[in-house]
Parts: sequence; C-alpha cells; structure tokens
Amino acid sequence: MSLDFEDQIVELENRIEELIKLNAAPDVQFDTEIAELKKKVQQLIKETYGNLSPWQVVHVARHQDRPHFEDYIEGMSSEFIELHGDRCYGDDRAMICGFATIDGQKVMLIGMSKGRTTNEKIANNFGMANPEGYRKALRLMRLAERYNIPIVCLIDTPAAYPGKEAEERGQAEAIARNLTEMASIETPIIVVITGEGGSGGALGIAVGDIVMMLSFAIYSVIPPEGCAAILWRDSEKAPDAAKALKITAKELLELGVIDEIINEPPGGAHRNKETTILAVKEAILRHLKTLEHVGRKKLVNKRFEKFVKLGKFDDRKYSSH
Amino acid sequence: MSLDFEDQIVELENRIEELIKLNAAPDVQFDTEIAELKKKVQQLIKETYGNLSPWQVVHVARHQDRPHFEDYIEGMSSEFIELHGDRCYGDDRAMICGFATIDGQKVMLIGMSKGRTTNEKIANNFGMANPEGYRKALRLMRLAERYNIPIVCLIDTPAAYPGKEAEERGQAEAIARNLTEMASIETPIIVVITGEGGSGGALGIAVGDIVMMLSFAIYSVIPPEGCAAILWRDSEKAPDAAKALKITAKELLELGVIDEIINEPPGGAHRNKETTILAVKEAILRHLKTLEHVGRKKLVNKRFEKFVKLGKFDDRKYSSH
Amino acid sequence: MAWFSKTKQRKSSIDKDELWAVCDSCKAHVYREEWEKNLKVCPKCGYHERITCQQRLQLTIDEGTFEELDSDIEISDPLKFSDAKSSYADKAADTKAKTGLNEAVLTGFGTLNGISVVIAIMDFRFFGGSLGSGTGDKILLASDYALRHKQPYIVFSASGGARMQEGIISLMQMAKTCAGISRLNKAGVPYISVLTNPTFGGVSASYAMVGDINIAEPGALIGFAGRRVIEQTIKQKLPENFQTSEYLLEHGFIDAIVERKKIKSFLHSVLQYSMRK
Amino acid sequence: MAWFSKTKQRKSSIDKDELWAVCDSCKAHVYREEWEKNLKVCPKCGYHERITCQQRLQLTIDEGTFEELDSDIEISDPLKFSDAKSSYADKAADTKAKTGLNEAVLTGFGTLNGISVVIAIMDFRFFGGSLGSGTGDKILLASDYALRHKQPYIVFSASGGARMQEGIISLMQMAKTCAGISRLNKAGVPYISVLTNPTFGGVSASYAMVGDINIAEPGALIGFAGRRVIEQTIKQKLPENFQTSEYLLEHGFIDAIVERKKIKSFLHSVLQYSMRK
Ligand SMILES: [Zn+2]
Ligand SMILES: [Zn+2]
Repeated sequence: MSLDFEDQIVELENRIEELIKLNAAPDVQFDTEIAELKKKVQQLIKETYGNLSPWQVVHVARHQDRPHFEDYIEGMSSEFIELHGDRCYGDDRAMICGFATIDGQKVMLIGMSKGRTTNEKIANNFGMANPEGYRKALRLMRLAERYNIPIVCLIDTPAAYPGKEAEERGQAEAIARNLTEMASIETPIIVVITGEGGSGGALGIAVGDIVMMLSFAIYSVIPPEGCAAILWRDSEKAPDAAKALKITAKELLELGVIDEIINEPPGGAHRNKETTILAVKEAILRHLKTLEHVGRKKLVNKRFEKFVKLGKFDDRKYSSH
Repeated sequence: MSLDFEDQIVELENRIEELIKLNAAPDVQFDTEIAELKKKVQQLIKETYGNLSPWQVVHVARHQDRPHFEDYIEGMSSEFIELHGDRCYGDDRAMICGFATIDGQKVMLIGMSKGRTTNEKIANNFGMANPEGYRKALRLMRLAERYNIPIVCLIDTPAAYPGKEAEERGQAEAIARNLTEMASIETPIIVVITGEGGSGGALGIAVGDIVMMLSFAIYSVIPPEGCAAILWRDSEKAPDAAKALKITAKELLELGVIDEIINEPPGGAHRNKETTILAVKEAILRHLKTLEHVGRKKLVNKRFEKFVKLGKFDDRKYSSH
Repeated sequence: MAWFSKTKQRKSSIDKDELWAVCDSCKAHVYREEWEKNLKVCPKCGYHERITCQQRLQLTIDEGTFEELDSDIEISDPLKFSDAKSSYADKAADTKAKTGLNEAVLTGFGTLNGISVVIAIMDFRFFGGSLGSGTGDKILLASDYALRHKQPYIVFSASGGARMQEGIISLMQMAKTCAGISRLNKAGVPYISVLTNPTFGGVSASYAMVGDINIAEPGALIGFAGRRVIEQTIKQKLPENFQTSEYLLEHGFIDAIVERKKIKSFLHSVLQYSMRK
Repeated sequence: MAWFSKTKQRKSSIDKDELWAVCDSCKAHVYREEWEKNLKVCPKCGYHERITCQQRLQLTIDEGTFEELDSDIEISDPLKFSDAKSSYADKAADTKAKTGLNEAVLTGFGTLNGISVVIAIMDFRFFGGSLGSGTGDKILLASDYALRHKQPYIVFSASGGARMQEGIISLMQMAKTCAGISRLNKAGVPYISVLTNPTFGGVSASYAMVGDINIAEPGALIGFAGRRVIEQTIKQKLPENFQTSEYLLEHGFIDAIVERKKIKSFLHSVLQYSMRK
C-alpha cells in the first residue's frame, strides 16, 4: 500500500534503490546522484509530513506497514507470556493480553491486534474486539492490580466490532463495565494510541493515568467517513470531517485529552518501525518510573480528576475522595 | 403421579373423597365410616412415612406435587421482584432470583425452578441450571452484599445441566467461582434444600451460614441410580446405593452437613404444601433474626469454619482470619 | 455511535393533529386525550412514545419536591465545530430555543414516594439525547451529589449515543460518567439505570448499562451499534426483535422490563432493598 | 461426577512391556527408555501419559528442597460405605498398599528454581484422583500454609471428580477447598492451577478452575460432566476435540497450554509477575 500524497517520495525512494543496485556493478559510479537524491527525498518527507492534513494523517494511522501490537511485543519486551480467555465465553484474538517484561519492568501488556496476513486479519477480526475481548482485558487488569504490577495498553483498532453476536453478548455492557472498573483499579495504567483509536472500542481499554499518542495516530469518536456521511450527507467529505473532528495528536494534546505525543521518525512509523517502537518503549518506561511512587489511593483519585476535567463546564468542585 | 408405597394410602384417600361426595346427598349418612377411614389413613401415613427407606425418600423428594420454588415465593413473601440476567450471556430460567419480603424482612431470594407444565419444564430445563444461572445468582448475591440484605437460597435440582453448551460456557468454572466467592460474601446466607439437592448443581448456591433440609428432601453427591450403575454395575440397585450414600436429612444432620431438619407434615410436603411452606418460612425467619446480629467478618469466618470442619481429619488448627 | 441522526429526522406523526394521535408503531388512530392520559403509551399496541424530561420528572418525583442541579450548565463547543451547512453553535442556539433546555439531561433531587433520591433524565429532543460535555458534566455532578448525600441515584437514558459535534470530548464523557458510577459502587450508594427508547452507542456503552439494576421500558431499542451499521457489517438481515428490551432481557443485560405507568412504584419497591442500614 | 470409574478401568498398555511402551493415543511403539526420558510424552503424537505425584514433584520442585505436609492424613470413611462386592475400607487398604500413598494428593513446600512455593499434586492412581475428605483436608491445609507464609500456591489436578464412597462429605470438599482459595485471593497470595489429564467433576468444578492462572497440559481432557453422560443427555455425538485443553482455551477457561517439559520454567516465569512487593 502506498499513500497518494507519498507518490513522489516513493518514486524517489525507488530510484535510489535502483541506483544503489546499479552502483554495485564495476564500471559505474552513481554515488553523487544517490547522495543528492537522498537529500532530496529527506527534504520532501520533511515537507510532506510536516504538513499532513488530518485526512492524510488518517491514512498514515491506518497504514498497514505501521508496527502492529506483535511488533511492539517483540521490540519492547524481553519476555511475553500470553494469557488467554475471559473465563466466561471465549478467547478474543483481536485483544491480546499477557505478562511482559520491558527493560526489567514487569507489566500486564494489553493490546489490539489487527493481523497482517489475510488469515490473521480474519482470525483477529481486523482488530475489532468482541465483548469477550474487553472482558478478558478486565480480568487480567484486575489480576495485575492484585499482583501489584502496572498495566500498559496499546491501542490500534477501527472500532469495537459492530456485529450481531457482539450485541447479543453485550458489547455495550462490556465496554461500560471496563470504563467503570478501570476508574477504580489501584495500579498504574499507561495507554498509548499507536494507530487508530476508534471510539468506544478504543476507550474500552484507554482509561489510563497517562494517555499518549504516536504523532501520526488518530483518536476519534467516529470515523471521519461516518461523520461525513451523516453531517455532510456525503462520505466523500471525509477530509472535511477529519478536520472538523480534531483527531490528530497535536489537537488532542491541546484539548487535554492526551498527555504526551510520542514522535514518529521522519516519514512515519511505517518507514522505521524500530525507531518508533523504541520511542514508545522509552516513553512507557519513563512514566512507569514516575507512577510507581504514587500512592494507590492517590493514583485512583488523580485518574478520576483527569477524566472529570475533560469538557468540564467550569470549576465547580467535585468531592475529592 | 403416585408412589408405589403409597398405593394403600391413596386408595383410602380416594375412598374418603368418594364418601364425602356421597354424604352430600340427602338420604345417606357416612359420617362414621369417613371418620374411621380418616383415622385409618392417618395411622397408615404415620407408619409408612415413619419408616421410609432412603430410596423411598428419593421418590418423595422428587414428587412432582411437592411445593416448587414458585409456591414458596407465593407462600412466603408479600413481595417478589424478579431480577434477570447474568450481564454476560443470558437469563437462565432454571435459576430464579429476586428481591423478596418475608414477614417484613427484605432478602435476596434465589432458587431453582423445575417447572410444572410440560412447557414450563422445557423452558426451565427441568430445574437444571446452565452456567449463566450460577453467574446470575452470584451477581445478585454480590448485590445483596452491597445492599446489606441477607440471601436465602432454596434448592431443588437434579443436577447442573450436563449439556454440550453448558460445558462450552464453563459449567465447571461457574460452579467453582460461586463456591469461591460465596465463601467471602459479607452478608448472611441461609440455604434450604426443599427437594432434590443434586450434587455440584445444588452446592453451587448452597455455601450458607445455615443449611437446612426438609425432612423428605435429599442431598447427594450423585443420583443413586448413577452410583448403582457404577459401583454395583446395575442401576436397579439404586435402593442399595441410596442407602449407602446417606442422603436423607436425618443422616446428613448426623454427619454435620446440615444444621437443621424442617419437618414436613404427615404424608410429606406434597400432601400439604401450605404447612410445609410455613414451616420453611418460620425456620428462615428464626435464623435470619440470629444472623443479623453477627458481625460481618465473624460471619465469614464462621462460614469458613463450618465447611472446613466437614470431613476434617483431626483437630489440627487452621489459621483464623 | 452515529445512529441517532437517522432517528432524529423521523417526523413524529403524533404532533400533527390536535384531536387524534397516530401511533408510531401500529399506526392506530387514538384520541389524543386518551393517549396523553395513558402517558403516551399506545392503548392498542403498548408502544411507548418518547416523552420529555419534564413529563418524566412529573411521573417520577413527588410534586413540589424537585430541586434542579446545575441548570446553568449548557452546551460547550470545544472543537468550534462546523459542518457544511452550519455551525454547532448555531444549531445549539436553535435547539435551546426550541426545547427550552440547556442540555440533553435534566438533573436534580427530590423525593420518590417519600424517599430522597437524586435523578438525571435525558431528553431525546436535545440533539437526540446525545452525550455532550455538558451532559456528561451534569450526570457526573448529580452522581457526586448522590455520593455526598448517600442518596440513591436514578438515571433515565434516552440517547442516540455520542455527540459528534463535540468529537473526542464527547467520547471522554463516557469515561467520566462511569468514573462517577464507580465511586457510587465503592461507597455502596444504589444506582438504578432506566433505559428508554432509544439508548445507543456512547450512552449504552457507559452509565446506562452498569446500573445495580437495569430497568427498561417495553419495546425500547437498546444497543451498541445501530441496526443499519450491523446489517452493513454482517451483510445479513437482523431478527425483528433485535435490540429490543425483551431481547436484551433474554440475553442477560436487563433486570426487569417495566411499563411506564408502573416505573415509579417499581423504583420505590426496589429502593426499599437498597437502603443500607 | 461419576466419570472416573470408566477411566480407572482402562488398562494402560504401557506397563506391559519392559522394552517397549505403546502410546495410549496413537498406539505407536516407542522405546521405553526414550519415552521415560521424554517424561512419558509420546515422541510421535505428543500424548501426555499420566505420571505419578512423585514424578511430578521431581519435575517441579528443586531437588532436596521438598518437605511434605500432613503426610499422616489418610482416607476417612465417614459413611462406612460398602457396595455389593466390597467395603470402601477394604478398597482403601488395597489402594494404599498398591500405591504407597495415603491419599489422592501429595502436599508440601519447597523451592521452584529458587522461589519458595507450596504445592499440591494429585495422583490419579489413588481412587482415580477422586476428591475424598482427606484429599480436601490436605489441599486446604496446604493453602492455609501458603496463606500464613505468603508463598504462592500451585496445585496440579488429575481427577475423575468426587469420591462417591464418601458421599456428601466428598461434595463438601468442593466448598471447603474453594474457601481456602478464597482466602488466598483476598490476601493477594498467588494461586496457580495446573490441569492435567483428566480433570473432571468435583475437582474441575472447584479449586482446579479458579486459578489466578489456569495452565493445562496439551490434549488433557477437562470438563464438568463426562462425555458419555453428555451424549446420553443431548442425544448427539460430540466433536472430537470436545473438552480438550485446546477446546477450553478457545472457550476462554485456560490461560495457557504448556508442554510437560516446559511447565517448571513456565511456572517460574509466571511467579516473577505475581510476587507482590
Ligand atoms: Zn400502537
Ligand atoms: Zn502417541
């Protein structure tokens, strides 16, 4: 997959690769050309990615070559022990949970998994969790609380699955229950939106003490296409909706919805997975270090205050607890 | 349905009824005969029911005219508000739960419902609960704890349902979870086995501070037929198995498994529902009165001690908590 | 979460005629007076037409006991949102003028057959009962009042879901309102949720679905995703009773279905069991 | 809960030959020495043959660190039970003589790669691993030891279910052992359940299924009711993989399936996450 606004970049990148190949032959010398093209492509990337429209960011956030949850597991942790099942109905492959060790730090790592191959995508329901996914996550968050280890949630989902059986098994209840319970979990919760933060489906594991976003991730109450179809009566107006909805990291930081932006390398996470993953890892470890010293009751109170202030009409006092 | 050992009793009862009808005619007088027969039938009932074999008790316990959970609801409580659903998968009609007022006392009333008509029996799965039944009961027990009202469980079930889907949805887990959680619920739990106390299916809501049994109820780890088929290799030997298993109220009181026998009227609960229900009601209210004064932590500790001592090898000390 | 817009545009045929009301469900013509007396429940088919928050208040709280909370909280426009035709601010002004409401929920306290309760009542007329930041603020502030006074909290929901025009801030109201419910749970303060037609998306997936007791009116539509979205996703027709109260009860998510005229006494009964000594 | 009797009678073809073992699952002939070295896991099909509690102990606890608890607890016969042919007391004496065990579970404490743990290991040879009152006592006493010493509790289950010959007293062991687990939960003491082939009835429906983490060996049969009982009830054939570890994992009840030879290191890894600071 390539993005249309990247056409020129990709063309140049291809040329460079060709020249590098040719350069290997004995009697040619393209060193100068290559160096020049490289400079040019870097300039172009900088310009393009420095000025992406919200709608272009949507495409970057959805890029299939972005690092997936599996890549983060592999890149961030020296150990990952997957734990399955909600102890009630099933084991949702769209929601992966397990013990992980990140730079010696033990955590409960939870994330959505979109899948890469067609088979994986189908098995993982394209990263759209069913109720049993949210319930598995909650079960293991409660276990983390009991074991006194922090929780890290990586979010990349188009939405909670809008299917018949998901409704039957209580998609609304499962998300609502998570929002309610996560508000009272007495262990640190760190959230990173790494790709798509799709509405309630994302929020269902995103009630954290620290919420971060990659610079080209999105977080939205509705997909821009859906919003455009309803309010513009034309899903082609998605770029307008994307702009109006304020779904990019920078806008969300300004709104106070997220606490920090984790910068992606030039040209986006799909151009350099490793650097991206290390940046995410660094940010997580940094916040874990701070949060581990906060008393548990205080932690829960601060989490409450954090979400309460979002959209708060004025400064009338909520009772502190 | 009539029980074979009741043949003579039922014959006499029918004769009495006939005579009473005839007696209504102007020119006949059977008063003496009726009185005599009544005396005789009472004598016979006393003799028969005073000497029932365990296998005969099994039949009385399963008698379809015994009061069902619905009869207890109606006969004991001035108000019953049914509460549905496990908030996860379904609403099990074999397990009925709700708020009830018994003589002014507010309780959470939980019971198995076998159903009376063919349609009801099918809808209620013959009183055999599925995992969602146990989960509904647990949800509402936890609510009772939060609302600080006692829990009353009436038990009448052949077994937890041994079906394919029950296995898929975790019959074992659901029962195990209830046993674990009921051990820590900080509100009084009173259990009455009113008919069949069928193994794990019964125990799943029977971890109580006070466990009582009607005098012709049974409580067993396995149906006598099943035990006979395995250990005697002949299910016809069920009467022997019934005897060997010690499943009657008197034996279970001696073993310390139950705390009290609630006497049924002469001839069994199926001969006089009203009296039976009132006796159950009286016993429940009496124990509620005592238990309400026990501190919550102490209550849970005493419940622990109660179950721990069953089969306890010797007097080595468990840590008190 | 975008389900409500479709519903919002449905013109109620009920308002057209002064003498006759036409039931939106069975299309029966009913004397308006009889229908109003029956609390806008169709005497033919039992369909529960939506009612305003003032009507609901009247049906629920003892006369003369209600005191409103946070009536000054109104719409905020965190995104300065505009679509092709108009700005959210303009639409908000319109809606406020038409409905006389400041937000999609009315909150306050009063007595219910003599029991002190805190109440929040959503009104579908106001942006399809959608969950704006003002809505979330009011619902949270009322739960906080209930917490401080240890009084039961009752919420009547009616909502198409999140309020798109407030974008992510609308989504955050789900976490915020649930955080308030979480505190009630911890403190043992009763919370009863009453789901009325319709309750979807961001409201069903937050406070509406986590009542100690979830009550629904008969035939109310309740769900996460809208019917059309699901049909498009699974490329199948859905059963007729899909997402009705009755369907949800069968699937374990609703404690009881109660007719409109019996809700007050039902709530009164249930509260008798919830008053921690 | 009567499933085990059928299994109990299955004669293992493995014990017949000194040089060759025959896999109970794929019927392959395997060099006994190779098979034993492979921890009684068939090198052809991966079938995990049952092992004794002593073998399991050796595979799990560091050499020389194990101290047994309550070894003096033996069978009690609360019902004075006899069937047509023999008394439970006689059978018990037989079983004790044959197995050298006093009960269906071995309990004690020791270290696992250096971590102090409390452990209970069931042995299917002893009345099909059924849950007698002595079994229940030992499992509870060991959990109590874990509670007092704040050490993780690990239980290996292998059981046909309740022990019929102890009637209702056997049933009560379910409540009793779970009461012990409940105290561990409250105190934040880790409890790991390892389910091995087979785990059914009264054991699966009590402590075995409520681990903080439930681990199972590959292909182990785990369920509430036995396959035959279910087929008789529903009058249908069941799928081939019904009640296998893999089936249970898919349905949400098992956290991880771990091969026999990796269980010790898996437990060690998991315990790293559970040690409350
Ligand atoms: Zn109608
Ligand atoms: Zn094999």
